Amino acid sequence: MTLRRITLRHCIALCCCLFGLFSLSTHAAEPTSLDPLLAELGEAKIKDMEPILVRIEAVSDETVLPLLRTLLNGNLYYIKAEKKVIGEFETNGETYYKDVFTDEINAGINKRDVEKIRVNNNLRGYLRNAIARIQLTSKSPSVRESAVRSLLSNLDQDTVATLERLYSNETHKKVKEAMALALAMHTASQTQLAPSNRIAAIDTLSTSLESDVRNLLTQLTRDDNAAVVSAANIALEKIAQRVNRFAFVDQLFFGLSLGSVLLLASIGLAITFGVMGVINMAHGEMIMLGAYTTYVVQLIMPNYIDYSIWVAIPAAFLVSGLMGVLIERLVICRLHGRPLETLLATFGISLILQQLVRTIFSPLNRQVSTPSWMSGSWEINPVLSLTWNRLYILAFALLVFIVLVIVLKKTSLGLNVRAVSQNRNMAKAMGVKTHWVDAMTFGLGSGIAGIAGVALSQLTNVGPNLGQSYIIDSFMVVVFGGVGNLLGTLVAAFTLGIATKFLEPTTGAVLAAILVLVFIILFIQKRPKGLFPQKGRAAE
Amino acid sequence: MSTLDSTREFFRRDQVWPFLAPEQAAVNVDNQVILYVEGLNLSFDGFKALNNLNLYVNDGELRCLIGANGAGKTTLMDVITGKTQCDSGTVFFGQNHNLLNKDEAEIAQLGIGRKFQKPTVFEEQTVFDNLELSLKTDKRVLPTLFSRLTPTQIDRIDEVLKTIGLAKHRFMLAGALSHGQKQWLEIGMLLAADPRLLLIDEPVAGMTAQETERTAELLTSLAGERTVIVVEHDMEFVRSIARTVTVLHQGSVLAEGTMDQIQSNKDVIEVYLGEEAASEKAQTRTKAQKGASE
Amino acid sequence: MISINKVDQLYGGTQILWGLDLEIVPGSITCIMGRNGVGKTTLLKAIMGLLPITKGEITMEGDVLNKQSAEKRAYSGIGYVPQGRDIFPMLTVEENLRIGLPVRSKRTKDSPKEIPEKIFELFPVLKDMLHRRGGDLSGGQQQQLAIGRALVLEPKVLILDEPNEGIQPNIVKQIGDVILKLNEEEGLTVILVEQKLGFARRVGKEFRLMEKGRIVAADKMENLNDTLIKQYLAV
Amino acid sequence: ADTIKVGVLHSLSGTMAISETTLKDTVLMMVDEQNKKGGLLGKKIEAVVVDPASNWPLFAEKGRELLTKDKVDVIFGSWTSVSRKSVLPVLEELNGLMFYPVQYEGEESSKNVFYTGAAPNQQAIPAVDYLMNDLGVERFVLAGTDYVYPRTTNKILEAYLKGKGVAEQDIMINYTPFGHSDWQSIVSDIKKFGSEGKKTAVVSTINGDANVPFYKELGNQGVSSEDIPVVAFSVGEEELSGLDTKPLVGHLAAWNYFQSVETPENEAFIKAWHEYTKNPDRVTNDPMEATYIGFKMWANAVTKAGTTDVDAVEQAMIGQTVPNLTGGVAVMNKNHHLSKPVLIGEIQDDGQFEVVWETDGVVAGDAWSDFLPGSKDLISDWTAPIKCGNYNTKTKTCSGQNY
Amino acid sequence: MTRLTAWFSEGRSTGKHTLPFVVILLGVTILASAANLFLPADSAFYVSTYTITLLGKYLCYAMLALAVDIIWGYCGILSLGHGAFFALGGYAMGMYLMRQIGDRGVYGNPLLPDFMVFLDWKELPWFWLGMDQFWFAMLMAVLVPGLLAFVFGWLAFRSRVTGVYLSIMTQALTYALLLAFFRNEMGFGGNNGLTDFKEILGFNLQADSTRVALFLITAILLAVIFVVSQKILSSRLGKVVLAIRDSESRSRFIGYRTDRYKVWLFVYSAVIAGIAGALYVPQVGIINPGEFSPINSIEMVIWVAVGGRGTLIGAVIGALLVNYAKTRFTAIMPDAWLFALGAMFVLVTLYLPKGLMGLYGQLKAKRNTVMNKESQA
Ligand SMILES: Nc1ncnc2c1ncn2[C@@H]1O[C@H](COP(=O)(O)OP(=O)(O)OP(=O)(O)O)[C@@H](O)[C@H]1O
Ligand SMILES: Nc1ncnc2c1ncn2[C@@H]1O[C@H](COP(=O)(O)OP(=O)(O)OP(=O)(O)O)[C@@H](O)[C@H]1O
Ligand SMILES: NC(N)=O
Ligand SMILES: [Mg+2]
Ligand SMILES: [Mg+2]
Repeated sequence: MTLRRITLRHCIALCCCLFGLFSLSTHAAEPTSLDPLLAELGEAKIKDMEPILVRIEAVSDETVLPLLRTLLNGNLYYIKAEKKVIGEFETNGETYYKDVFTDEINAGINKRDVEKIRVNNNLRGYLRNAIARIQLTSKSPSVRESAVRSLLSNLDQDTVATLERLYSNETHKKVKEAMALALAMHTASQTQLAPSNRIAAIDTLSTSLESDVRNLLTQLTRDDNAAVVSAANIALEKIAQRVNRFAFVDQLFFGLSLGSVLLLASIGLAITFGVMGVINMAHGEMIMLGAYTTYVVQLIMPNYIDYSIWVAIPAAFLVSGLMGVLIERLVICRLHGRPLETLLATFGISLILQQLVRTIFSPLNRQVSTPSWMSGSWEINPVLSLTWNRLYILAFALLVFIVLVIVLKKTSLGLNVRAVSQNRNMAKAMGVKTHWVDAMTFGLGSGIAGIAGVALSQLTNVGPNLGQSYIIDSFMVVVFGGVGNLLGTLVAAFTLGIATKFLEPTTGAVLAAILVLVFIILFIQKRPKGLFPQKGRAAE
Repeated sequence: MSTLDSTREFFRRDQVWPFLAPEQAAVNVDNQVILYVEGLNLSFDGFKALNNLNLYVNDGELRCLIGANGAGKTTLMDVITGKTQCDSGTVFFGQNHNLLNKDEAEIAQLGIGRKFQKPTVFEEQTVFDNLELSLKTDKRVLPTLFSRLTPTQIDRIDEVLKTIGLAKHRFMLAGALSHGQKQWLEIGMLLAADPRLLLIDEPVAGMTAQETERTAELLTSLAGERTVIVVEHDMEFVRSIARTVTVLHQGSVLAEGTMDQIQSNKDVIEVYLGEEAASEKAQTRTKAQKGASE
Repeated sequence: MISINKVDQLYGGTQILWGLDLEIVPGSITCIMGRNGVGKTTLLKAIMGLLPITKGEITMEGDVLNKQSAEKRAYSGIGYVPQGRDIFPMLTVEENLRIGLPVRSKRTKDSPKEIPEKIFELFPVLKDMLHRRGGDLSGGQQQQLAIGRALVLEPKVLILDEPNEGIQPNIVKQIGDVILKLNEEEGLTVILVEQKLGFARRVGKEFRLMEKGRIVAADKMENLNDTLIKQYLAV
Repeated sequence: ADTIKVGVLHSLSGTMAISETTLKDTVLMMVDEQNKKGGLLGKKIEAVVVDPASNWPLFAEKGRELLTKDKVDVIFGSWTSVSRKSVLPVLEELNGLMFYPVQYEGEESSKNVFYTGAAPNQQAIPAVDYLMNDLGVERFVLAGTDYVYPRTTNKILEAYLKGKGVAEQDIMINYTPFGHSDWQSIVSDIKKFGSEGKKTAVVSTINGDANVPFYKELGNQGVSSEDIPVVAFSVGEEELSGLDTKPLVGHLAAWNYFQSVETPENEAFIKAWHEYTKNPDRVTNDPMEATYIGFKMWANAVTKAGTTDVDAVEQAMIGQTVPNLTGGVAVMNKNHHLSKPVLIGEIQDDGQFEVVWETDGVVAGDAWSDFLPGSKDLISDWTAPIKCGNYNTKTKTCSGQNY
Repeated sequence: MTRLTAWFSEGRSTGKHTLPFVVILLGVTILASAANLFLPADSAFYVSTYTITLLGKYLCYAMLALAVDIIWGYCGILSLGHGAFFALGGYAMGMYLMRQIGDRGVYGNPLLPDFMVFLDWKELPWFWLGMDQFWFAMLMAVLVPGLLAFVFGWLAFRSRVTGVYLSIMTQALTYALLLAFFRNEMGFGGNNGLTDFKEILGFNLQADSTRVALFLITAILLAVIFVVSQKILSSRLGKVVLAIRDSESRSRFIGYRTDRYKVWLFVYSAVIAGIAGALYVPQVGIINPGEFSPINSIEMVIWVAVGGRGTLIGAVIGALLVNYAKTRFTAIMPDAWLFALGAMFVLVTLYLPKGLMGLYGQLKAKRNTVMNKESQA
């Protein structure tokens, strides 16, 4: 098996060289020459496809790239009748077929005429490497660089030979570095070479964070040559220091991002519970409504998923906010002066809302898609990459927080709501429209919960239980921060997030959660009114 | 604190080692002084509410405490009763009880009773129960569980009810009382507790003239056996009961003396009484004297 | 200005006000007196709309007040200083005062959205304590704040429920002066509940005596004599 | 009675409603179909639905209610093992009959229960075999929700893998609480574990609500199926329907059924399901097939026994065969577990699975795992002469309970 | 007899429901038990064993509600973690019952419960020792919740944690315990908990007579706890407790160490919850970490609120009513019962501010005013 693969690779590499040179001089190869191969591909069973692909790759020209890519993405179809392949594309929710080489749209074809060319994991692996090999000669330096990097784990003789050849002609600094790294890896692993050469190569390697490099170095620590071993150990040590630094940053980011989720989930409660004093057990359901709103928005505009979030945010604010106003007007407003009863009523409301979405949307989770600009991650270096969705949510949480603080500090609503919650009758006597203030404030808190739902829909289940899973954490955060103090909520959310994430690696997720709870319990003994307590005579 | 300091602290002569002190030693008033307040300082976010305050109150005295709004009278009571921690200074009850290291309940059990500026009673219990709770009894958990009202206690409560004029309302919920009635009830709770030292913050606020008079009588009759410290802004009332008056200003003592001395004190007139008030008071006094002579 | 016709009021099962009649003349200072618990505070709260009445009518300049919500009444120009001060404890002094600004700017078109300097002239201590929480103030300071807060509304009628409770003598005097001044210079109508005869006599122009939820005597302040006092105010 | 009563004991509210509601509908659909065919023994079948609300003690109470108040002849119900364990004593006390349709950890065989879901040897072991043999995986992450099914499954797998020569440090085990939603660190750890040179795979026994955030995190951190494939035992079409599967293409699941398998039976079943739910987008899944097989077998057994009497039906059940929806036939064995084929599928971007591997024939469900020290000598056989759920082949006795 | 009556009705105002309550409770219990044991199953008056166990469960919940009410209704401490004490009591009983299985478990291990066998444990963890003794297990059923309540209460009340802070801390407590008991390493059976019990004190748990006996014992204990609690709360201590609820600082200023009162009341309440849990487990047949779930604890508070907090009888009635409603609703309308239950909670809050007992009070007040009016006319 391995033997066969090696020989195959050999062939490819050879062809590669030849065709590479050839294509430089004569330009485009004839795509038509691929037709029989493609027909074969269309007819083949999955397990017979690799040899065919090897032959296709042998064309070794950027012209086959679209084909390989389409196949990798699972969008390549076979028209049985015409013995041709064709790509399926989708724009704005419409599916159409076009030639993968010429981009010519073939309008006459529909789903029934074509048959998907399926791939499996092995083939996908193969395709990725093949694409990388072809892309070594791409015009774009960044494409070349990532091609080199993705080949690091697969450095056979032929690839190395290609790299050596390309290295001398390479002008772009980054690509050259990457190639040097690959070549150094090769050099370092060659036991027949002089130790001094190898050690020099190892030295080059010690600046890299690539995991393949580390794996190679780890292997080298078991080398026969003592000098190589010690060089490898030193290099590993050096790498480990940097890796640890980045790992710390990584962990911090995890903590911040968990904190931002907690912040989003609890910030609405900080208003309805913290400021208004309603023990709002239906807070979680307001989050849930926001998440379902996102789902509905995406249903309405399936072709504009990328923009759907911008519609969903105000929509969720409105939906949850109006629901909040409704609840306030119908129920909460009759419970003034009876804060404990709000617990009972809002618990009832939360049951009703849960069952309502179960009835309308079924008990199953709903699918909310991630806009393309929020998916994937920002790869800073091989050991540190930050996921975009978390980054956006972190920024979003802070933004919502700031806006809220401004609303409460700079508008009369903030002053009025505090006055009303402290002495309703006196506020009335001062001309404060208490009903309006109550409704607006509860609406605001609920609306913000709705916005949190939009963010959470990007991370977790959109289902009837969504609210339940955040309500306890939300109360914990608000109370830990100090009821009625927005800044407290912010600090509490991030403290708990970071604490959890720094505990998790040593204790595991379950124990970390327990320890954080115990920590909160003990902390409250020290500061019975939370992190930022209300002070003074009146607070007693 | 260094070890030396803590050792010194431990061997201080003026205090009994806590583990040797009997739980409830009698208040030692050998020197006739029942309350020592020395060098008391307290500030809230930089604002000095109490500023090196010194005050001594004799056993059995009726002391009036006056002073401008915000002078620190209520705060002083807060410190004495353990509600507020002070920054520095000492407060001793008799010679042997350092009040600063006791909590509210212990201080109350020592026999220091307090009436608040804003009347606070147990709103959801009857007037009778409010008084029963205040009785001087063993207030630990188990004794309370097994205690029954004795006939003497019931008599005592009835007596108090009569004194405070709420006999008719004895089974009314305290929360339903009017403001003035709550004032009375709170005084009644003090009486029922039979304390050694009474701290009374503005007892006649919201009372009619006649009620004020009655209160004055009541407080005068209490003095002697008990020590009473009264805070009040009603000068007529203060005059009618006061023997010694202490004036606080900006957290420290501004003047101390008899009512007449105080009323003619320039500083006091300036910061507290006001020119006219002082003269008005003088007039009413002469009027009252005339009335008496008639 | 304000007239109250046959008003009944109940707390749960117990009736407090019994067919109470009261007429407040514009520009007057009416002093309501009576023993503890006769229903003075209850009456004022009913006027403010903080307690519902079960029967009768309260009108102000012809408008039926008792159909209006409490906050509307503030806009009609009633300022209220409650017994026990009812400061917003966790708001700063400044915020306590600012609460009334919207009503003020609605009532007096011209005035800017600022706390009128007049208030601080009357009660300088409020200026010193501007950023302190209302609840932290001493009792007397709170009382001054409560009066100041009501004055921010620029009211036509000022209702004061024992405004001198816990206030130092020179300020009591000053409050009296303020009331008289506002009454004389701006024609402010004042309803005052007061227990202290001295103050009532000095400030009040009319008196009403209450007993058991009814007005039992009404006259000019000069005519408040010892018999009446004995009969309705003594214990 | 003039009707035959079928009790449905699936949670319609609470945390498990998400999975169990579908099974309630499946039972109702089967009842409907059977009634259209004229019922059973000439009587109509009547379904009695109750809601145990994802509350485990309520399963016992509602089970008792079904058996004594409603006097049902059979119960279809439960999803989690704990709910089954809760109702089990009631079934045994009142001699009821229950069909349990979910893959589970095994280590149980009651006379009153028929287990139509997969035992570990019908899911976990074949999946690991596939990973090692076909994908060349040498390192394993066993990630699960912290409860008995994942714990037991992972114990079995650990023993099995070690038996196959996988070293201790090449197995990483991780447990998370129910509904765990913050997977950042764990996915990042998995990435690290997988980047150390050897081909790595994740064997996931993560259950229920925790899956969606787990897969979303996998997608976002770019854990691709070629690098580190994840094979799951609790993720089916239904779970995927709550997810955007584009970033997850190629990850795996092991089941006895996939909706995508094209057989006439399956097509008919899917069609009936869409008609019954009036929703052409509703997916089908493995526990539904298990319910389907269970119901058919029960109907056949009742017909064969000519009565709904539990003892008679129980004996008639053994040896019953019903065609699988994916081809072949399922057989009810003496140990109350089924023989079924095992399929492994890759997730596709339309939320379906593509079968990439399947067992040659059917695998018989093993009640007592051969890889656990406590149970390797135990077998279950409900036919004479053994008639026991936990017969020790060494000591030739029935240990412990013997109903 | 008259002395007994006198003793029952001695307590003041709050105590006047005691005698009717005890009589009705015990009367119904005895009648139901007799109807189950001595009537033929087809009799119109036969009470099924299902009903008996259900009633038994309700009574356990009533006892639990009583515990919550004592602390919340009378002392103003809103505990959102009483489920923890209930569950701990339940686990103590569960451990005893587990040990009674002996070698009748599926693996036939005489010492280790089944879940330990298949997790490959070699010996019984130390905290399981002694649990095979009934008296010891029962001691633990009250001691463990009591001790936890003492430690928690001592810490919290001494540092003056009050109001929502205390509520959320109790919630954190039960939540932490929930997570902990889910862990299989803890040795309490993880998510599955303890189940498959066989017998108690040698009596077969499956037998009708045992079930009836458990039911009777629950009823009697409920009555005893009710009377004792009534006594305590109508003593002066009860007044102190109410005073603490109204104004804790005022109570301190008249000399009561309120933290001690609160701690002991909290412990008392936790012990009752523990007893309720211990009685609950043999009747429902399972104990698992789900009982620690914060939502459960919130529900308990809601039973009390529905019944009327601050009246012991209200707590009992609330627990019975809500749970009966749940049983009925889940069977009658399995798809919509949450609507009904949710609406019930909302309506009760809006229209019965003092719960069902408040309704009784409202009706009485109405009758009184009507009568007053008439007498005036
Ligand atoms: N917790 C606090 N935070 C900030 N300032 C405080 C606090 N408590 C008291 N003060 C301030 O300390 C000063 C003294 O207050 P205190 O209540 O003792 O005055 P008082 O003498 O009782 O006045 P009055 O006669 O008006 O009741 C006041 O200026 C008050 O604003
Ligand atoms: N919330 C309440 N519930 C029931 N009764 C009340 C309530 N508030 C006051 N009352 C009763 O109403 C009566 C009148 O009370 P109100 O406060 O109006 O008296 P007042 O004349 O203002 O007395 P004071 O001079 O003491 O302030 C009192 O007898 C009191 O017992
Ligand atoms: N049995 C299961 N999947 O819990
Ligand atoms: Mg004061
Ligand atoms: Mg009044």
